[in-house]
Amino acid sequence: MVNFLVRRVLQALGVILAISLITFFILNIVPGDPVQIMLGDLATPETVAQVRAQMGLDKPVWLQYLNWAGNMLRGDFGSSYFQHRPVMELLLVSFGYTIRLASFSYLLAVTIGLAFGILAAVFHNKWVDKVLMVLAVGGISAPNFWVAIILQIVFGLTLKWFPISGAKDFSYYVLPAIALGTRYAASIARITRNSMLEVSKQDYMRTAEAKGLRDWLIVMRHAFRNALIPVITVAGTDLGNILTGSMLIESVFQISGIGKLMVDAIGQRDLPLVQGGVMYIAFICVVIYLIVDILYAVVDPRIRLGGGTRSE
Amino acid sequence: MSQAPLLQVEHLKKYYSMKTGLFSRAAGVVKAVDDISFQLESGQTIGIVGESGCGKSTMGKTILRLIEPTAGKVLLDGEDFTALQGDALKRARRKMKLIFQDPYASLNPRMTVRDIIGENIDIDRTYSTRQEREDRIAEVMEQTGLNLDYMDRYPHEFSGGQRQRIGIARAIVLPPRLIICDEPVSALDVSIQAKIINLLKALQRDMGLSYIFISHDLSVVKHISDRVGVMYLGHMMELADKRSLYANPMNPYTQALISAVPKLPGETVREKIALSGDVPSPANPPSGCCFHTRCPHAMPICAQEQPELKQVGEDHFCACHLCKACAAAS
Amino acid sequence: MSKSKKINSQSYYRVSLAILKKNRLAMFCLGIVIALVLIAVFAPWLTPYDPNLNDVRNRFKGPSWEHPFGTDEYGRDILTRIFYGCRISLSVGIVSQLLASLLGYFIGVFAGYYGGRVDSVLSFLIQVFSSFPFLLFAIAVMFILGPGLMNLYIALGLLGWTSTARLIRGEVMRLKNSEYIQACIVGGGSGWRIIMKHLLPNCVPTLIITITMGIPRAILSEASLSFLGLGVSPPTASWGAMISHAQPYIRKFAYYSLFPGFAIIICVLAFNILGDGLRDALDPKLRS
Amino acid sequence: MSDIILDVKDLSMSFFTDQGELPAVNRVSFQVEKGRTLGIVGESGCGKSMTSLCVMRLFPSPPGRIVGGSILFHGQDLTKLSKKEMRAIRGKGIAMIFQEPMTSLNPVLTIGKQLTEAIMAHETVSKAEARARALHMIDLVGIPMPEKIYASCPHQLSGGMRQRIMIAMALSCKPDLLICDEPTTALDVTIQAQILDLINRLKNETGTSVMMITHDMGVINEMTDTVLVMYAGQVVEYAATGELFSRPSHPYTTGLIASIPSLDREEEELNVIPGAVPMLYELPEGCLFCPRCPYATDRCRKERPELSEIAPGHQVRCFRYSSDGKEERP
Amino acid sequence: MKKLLAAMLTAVMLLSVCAFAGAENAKVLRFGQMDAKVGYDPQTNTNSGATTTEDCVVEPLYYWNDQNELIPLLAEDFPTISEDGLVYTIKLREGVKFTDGTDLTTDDVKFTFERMFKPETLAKSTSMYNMILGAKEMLSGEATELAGFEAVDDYTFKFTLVSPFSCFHKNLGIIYSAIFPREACEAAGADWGVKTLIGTGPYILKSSDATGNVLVKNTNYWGGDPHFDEIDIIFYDNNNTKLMAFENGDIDLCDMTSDLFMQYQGTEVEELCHHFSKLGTYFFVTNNSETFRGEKNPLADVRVREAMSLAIDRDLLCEVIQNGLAVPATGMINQFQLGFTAREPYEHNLEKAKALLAEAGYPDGCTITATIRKQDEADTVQIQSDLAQVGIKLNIEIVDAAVWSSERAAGNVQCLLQGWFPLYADADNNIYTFFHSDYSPAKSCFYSNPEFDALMDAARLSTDDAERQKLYEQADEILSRQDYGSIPLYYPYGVFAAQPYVKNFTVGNLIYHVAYDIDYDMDIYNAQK
Repeated sequence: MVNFLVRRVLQALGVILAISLITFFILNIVPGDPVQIMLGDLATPETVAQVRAQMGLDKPVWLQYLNWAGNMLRGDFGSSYFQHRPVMELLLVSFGYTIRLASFSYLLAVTIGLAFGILAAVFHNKWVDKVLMVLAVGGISAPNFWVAIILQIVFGLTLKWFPISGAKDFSYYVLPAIALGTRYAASIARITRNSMLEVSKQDYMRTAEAKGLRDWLIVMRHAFRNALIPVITVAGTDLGNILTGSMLIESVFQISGIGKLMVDAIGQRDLPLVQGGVMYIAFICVVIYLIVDILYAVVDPRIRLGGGTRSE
Repeated sequence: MSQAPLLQVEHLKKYYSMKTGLFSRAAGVVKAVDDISFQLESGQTIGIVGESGCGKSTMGKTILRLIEPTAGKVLLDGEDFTALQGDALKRARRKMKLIFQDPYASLNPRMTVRDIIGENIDIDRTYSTRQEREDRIAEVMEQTGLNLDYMDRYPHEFSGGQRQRIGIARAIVLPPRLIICDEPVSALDVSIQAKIINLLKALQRDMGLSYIFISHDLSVVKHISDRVGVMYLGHMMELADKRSLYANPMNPYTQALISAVPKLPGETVREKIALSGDVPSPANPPSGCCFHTRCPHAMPICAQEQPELKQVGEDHFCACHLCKACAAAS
Repeated sequence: MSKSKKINSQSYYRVSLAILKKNRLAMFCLGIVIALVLIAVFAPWLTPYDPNLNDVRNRFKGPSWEHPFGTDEYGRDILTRIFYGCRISLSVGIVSQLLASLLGYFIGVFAGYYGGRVDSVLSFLIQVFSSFPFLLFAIAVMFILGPGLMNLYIALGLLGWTSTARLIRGEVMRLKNSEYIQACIVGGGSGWRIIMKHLLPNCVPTLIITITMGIPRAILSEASLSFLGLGVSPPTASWGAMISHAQPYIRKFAYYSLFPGFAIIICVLAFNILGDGLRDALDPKLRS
Repeated sequence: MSDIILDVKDLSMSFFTDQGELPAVNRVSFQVEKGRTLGIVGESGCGKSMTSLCVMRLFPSPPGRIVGGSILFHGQDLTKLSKKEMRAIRGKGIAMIFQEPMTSLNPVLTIGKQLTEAIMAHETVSKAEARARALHMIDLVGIPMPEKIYASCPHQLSGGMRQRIMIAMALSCKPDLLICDEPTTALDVTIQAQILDLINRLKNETGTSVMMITHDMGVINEMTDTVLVMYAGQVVEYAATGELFSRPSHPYTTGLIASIPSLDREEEELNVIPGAVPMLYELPEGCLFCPRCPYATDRCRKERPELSEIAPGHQVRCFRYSSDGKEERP
Repeated sequence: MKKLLAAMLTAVMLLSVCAFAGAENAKVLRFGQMDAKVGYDPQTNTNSGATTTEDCVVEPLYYWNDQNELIPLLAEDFPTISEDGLVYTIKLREGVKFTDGTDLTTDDVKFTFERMFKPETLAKSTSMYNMILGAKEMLSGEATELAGFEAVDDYTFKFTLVSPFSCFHKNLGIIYSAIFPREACEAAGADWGVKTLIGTGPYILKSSDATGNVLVKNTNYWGGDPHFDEIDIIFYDNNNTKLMAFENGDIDLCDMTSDLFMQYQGTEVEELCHHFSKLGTYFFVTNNSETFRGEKNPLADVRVREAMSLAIDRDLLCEVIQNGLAVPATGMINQFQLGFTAREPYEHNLEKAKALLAEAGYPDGCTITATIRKQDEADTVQIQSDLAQVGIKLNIEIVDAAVWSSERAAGNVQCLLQGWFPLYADADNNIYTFFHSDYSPAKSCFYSNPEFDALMDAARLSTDDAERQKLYEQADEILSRQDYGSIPLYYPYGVFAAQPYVKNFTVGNLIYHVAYDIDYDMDIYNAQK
């Protein structure tokens, strides 16, 4: 088990290194020169050249990468060209908002997703199943920024149930969480239902029934425990997407999370901030993949205890 | 028999290294096939019987080089098959074919029966016109009792028995010298099993085929084989002419095996030798004779030394310290 | 020898079609998809209006007989623009997913079939590209390639392939030691013959499913990119761009934002349900 | 006459699919006496497993439905019970073990959990009491080191050990009837022998009666007291085991026994029953075995024979035997 | 299980609007604005949004009020300029204290300007002040002292210029030259304008984070009692959300774009919308160079440019696209600028345009490409439609701001739509910096007319406004009527939304000054709260 984890951690570091290389390369060939934007309309060719020299942007790309990587290993992500604040500080602040938004919408997604999935599986082919699944497919199909705008107008402005923007306390996160969470609740519901149906065809379910156990015990202890493994995979990647993909929701509800920070940073070509941000997000994704692996081992003893089945 | 036997298997071994630890260092070896040797004359059938995990299927695939052997040689018509590469290997492969156990998994679900059967002649381009190909396929289908109208159907439209016939037709469309049958009838019902066995014997008569018949069912092996080998944990425990093996089994494992088969009324009933415990894991086989931990007649020497396969009778070899060498006995 | 009379062979796909026909919801969605394709192809003949001609005098006219869906801020007919937008969305969805599936298929097959070092390198590649923040990557690619439809195809195509690759790799690993492939090897068949004759036909169902499931994702991504102003360049009509332009007027002219939104939902919904139906129809395990 | 604990009269069960009604179980009747073993034998698809699932009411209910007959267990008709009442009997009154030990245990739960769960489903006992009972059962079925096994997971056990756990689980609430659906088909011969011995030993110790479903005539001969031979959903012969093997009467039974390769006799050609088992959606008129029967007459083709008693306790469904048991040559 | 689930769901829904923080009776102004994300050091950013915050904390020597008049602020009076226009003597107002208690002296002015020209400061607006003697040397690192600055005594100092520049004291009215306290600024170092910003202004910057800035009253402000106890600047990057917040009463004042204004016409919110005139001009920049990306550039021919001007329907642009928030332009210089003169409006005549095109050798029209930003899309799409009617096919490429500014600076843009705003009401800062032949290549305009340049240089030297007015009139005539260097479109009006209780607030040009005049009408304010 420990070897399994150590190998995964090494692989994860390799992935992060690869992503940092790709990002650095891409950011350098993306058109648009940050200094040009900084100086704005007052830029004259020689001031642009002078500022580029001071910021070291005239050195060859690989040299820039090396000293950036060197600093990164020492925890110094450099400072933003425009906001003049250390990148790490900006990331931490905006990550705080994204974490709150992500955790609310993820909690919503998991609870509703699992509940709908189990209900649909238990009442397979009855109207409950059909209604829930159409809702689930609907949830996946709606563009979340469009849903966000409508929620904002209906529940925010006209009904005044929830504040329409900002991020002061819990109530500010309700509408964004619904807008962001529906899609992931839908995907978790679908995978839970299919996995539960798949599991209910297995032999050990028949053994459980033959033992005369009560229905909900069969559903929860036998069916759900086994159905959990594929659900964890999907739930893991969804968490990754929520943490990185909520920029549209953040811009509509004015929550200055990491998504919005990144979009603005790319807009301004704030290279250190984008580079730092992508590393941060990649780090989160990789950590999530690790957690998913650990969860596999927790749920499935075959992985935890290794050994595998006998050779016949 | 002056010229060389069709197939000579000499000290065939297949070891799997078990990968554990951080950088998958080899931390142990599984001896799936451990020093197997036997000969097979043309037109003859040798049966290989043994329980799950004894390595009989692995041995079959290693002979065909589906799995590359770790050591040992396979001589086909005197030619060293294990050393062949490229076109020479491709030509040699025409002589040996394989038929499988699971009728549902051995046919490509998205190919028509015509293409499945015709695959071997397609690969070797042994026909000049398409019509020649169709005729050959039709001929082989009739030979294996398949209805020609079904030539363009797909595997999922056939019963288990018919699918096994398609597998056989595929194997003989390009007449081989040897067919390795890996548990061909284990998944079939008794009545269908009988038809397939009769078909295999008929083909052997007509085409002069020789078989290596692998199965865990002792009565089927006895019926179809000329000589029978008993395998346990990768080792050949006993190899003999079928009459002398079934009438007078020398190796304790063979005795226990034969006694454990539920008998029909009227068959000679031996007192049951119940073996205790389970087959040990091939990852760490017992020292000395691999059967000594479960053998009712285990002696101290059995735990130290691995018994050689010695001749103990006319065409009867046994690997057990109990059996004296043939010279001494007669 | 009697010529065998042709019996209508129940090919694997005809059986799948039969199963699909029983699923009424999926057939209904197949109908919607076909309708959308027809709209996309015959858009010019369906409406009298030119989607890009500004007629600013009668802008923001609500839904009426001449303009069933009303007009936008330049006075252009919204229904017409939704028809033309259908072209963009469908073409983006289909082309990008074809590209992604092709890329995903070959990387998946090589990783799965050859195993060993090839597999570890390609799997590492898959892991890296799937850990990349999807939309940020799309934004960066759009910046490099610049706006325009062709670049949109490439950008979305480049991003969707990891899930297909992973699926195909798993499928090939499962199939490669199946018995009919061993029979082919024993018959002297080459690696290339195995990939083309045995592996490809058996991976086609998975490809069909990933494409139909990928298209909705691509359409939504195009909408998001257009929402950020990175999609197609004006005056071409794209659903995402229409929603983004409609945002300032949503309170007074809600219809301007609602109709493209519903268009996206219906199109994506149809593909999703069709994808589910196809998965059930093509999955051999569900056959028995 | 020891008392009868299970009396099945004219049990019929059909699957209602879009290909119409498929009579999987067709007016089957039999009794199981206390402390005795009833064998049900037949080839794949003959309805033997489905009959046992009807007794336990475990068949998939949307397509399948019991359409006639009764199952009296200690006088209670199981077909009339509610889901809740049926649940009380499953595992307590009647227990069942299945064919595939590899997939019959929940892979993510420990063995101990699955055992105590069975006990606490029927008796309100403390966890510690249930644990002690479970450990006792593990020991009873002959598995060494019960503590270690209690804490381990299914994937760490061999096929044989898992089947022993299944038996322990089934007998943990002292059921009156143990149904075994092909318990040893997936196991090796030596392990099969151990499991069959175990079932017999526990039957004698606890007085449980057993219903053994198998396709292996050898198992029927060594394990059962009375035998039911089924073909295409119907009972074709019902007799005491000795009587059946000494005087096999129905043409299908004789054909079946003749096509089994024997361990002793030398046969060149196995006896073969021509044709194949009819599909449930295209059952022939008249006797179901008629198309494959060497003695088929016009009457067989038109009328469907009833079970008639040709000797005390020996019933056959064939016109060749008039009601007085003499064999009439056509 | 199911009951538990239902209970959780309703709890999430019902946790609605939590209790509002007790509304103390402090007088708070809440201003909704976009987050500029450029920090608040006036020397290192030129963003008009950031100026609103900087404006309340630090103060320059002079100040352009909302009536576009230059008034002395930290300087006691206007500078006395030497005969040759090179030496400016300025006297500081006495007794002014920074909010950290230190006195405002000449030393602080010296420190501020020297900091501006230190290379490591990376100041952005040096081009407006580098005509001070010694400035260029400091920038290139040759000097560490500003030669052109001479401290006469604690409260008077002299600037010496390299060459006469009539608008120099006007540039001193811009926030970029705000005076910093020496100790506080040196102590803050890199954090200046990020975590700390200290000045002589009416408010103190209490906090600044991703959600907004909080400014509190500077009780001992030298210029009288500031009107508010606290000013909250709340960030809204999405205009739609900002306007909703305004309707919801979350903010008291915010700017508004023309397309959003459209939404509120005819609703009760319309009374709360106030217009203000901007000093800039929107025009369609045309690349006048002979070839563009290797091919012959139709725009090089003045007749083509004139034809485009004739084709564009300016009235439609103003009434419909800008929702009436614009007036058709008659020249390049804005109507409130020094140098503006009334001319008859541009003619809109498609036939004449086609004739001109044919004369120029394009009988069946030509194809040109516009590279624009997202916010310029509405106007450009309308122009595209207008030009199509005379046969000119306009391809539109929307690119993001970064790509746009790089491509434009590299002269790689054929035509684009551009609003160009001066910092104060003087044509020099507006026309000179765009169309003078050594500036216009960097604007992808490549307009160069020696006669025009001469007029502009002369206007830059003369200090007599009447004379400068005539010079600019002639220059504008050449630029926008003869040469059609670019095609003027309209003079834009801005609009802002203010709650009923907000009084005497207007916007002079682009920058929202909330530091001085704005106040609440307390009785309406109390009635509403």
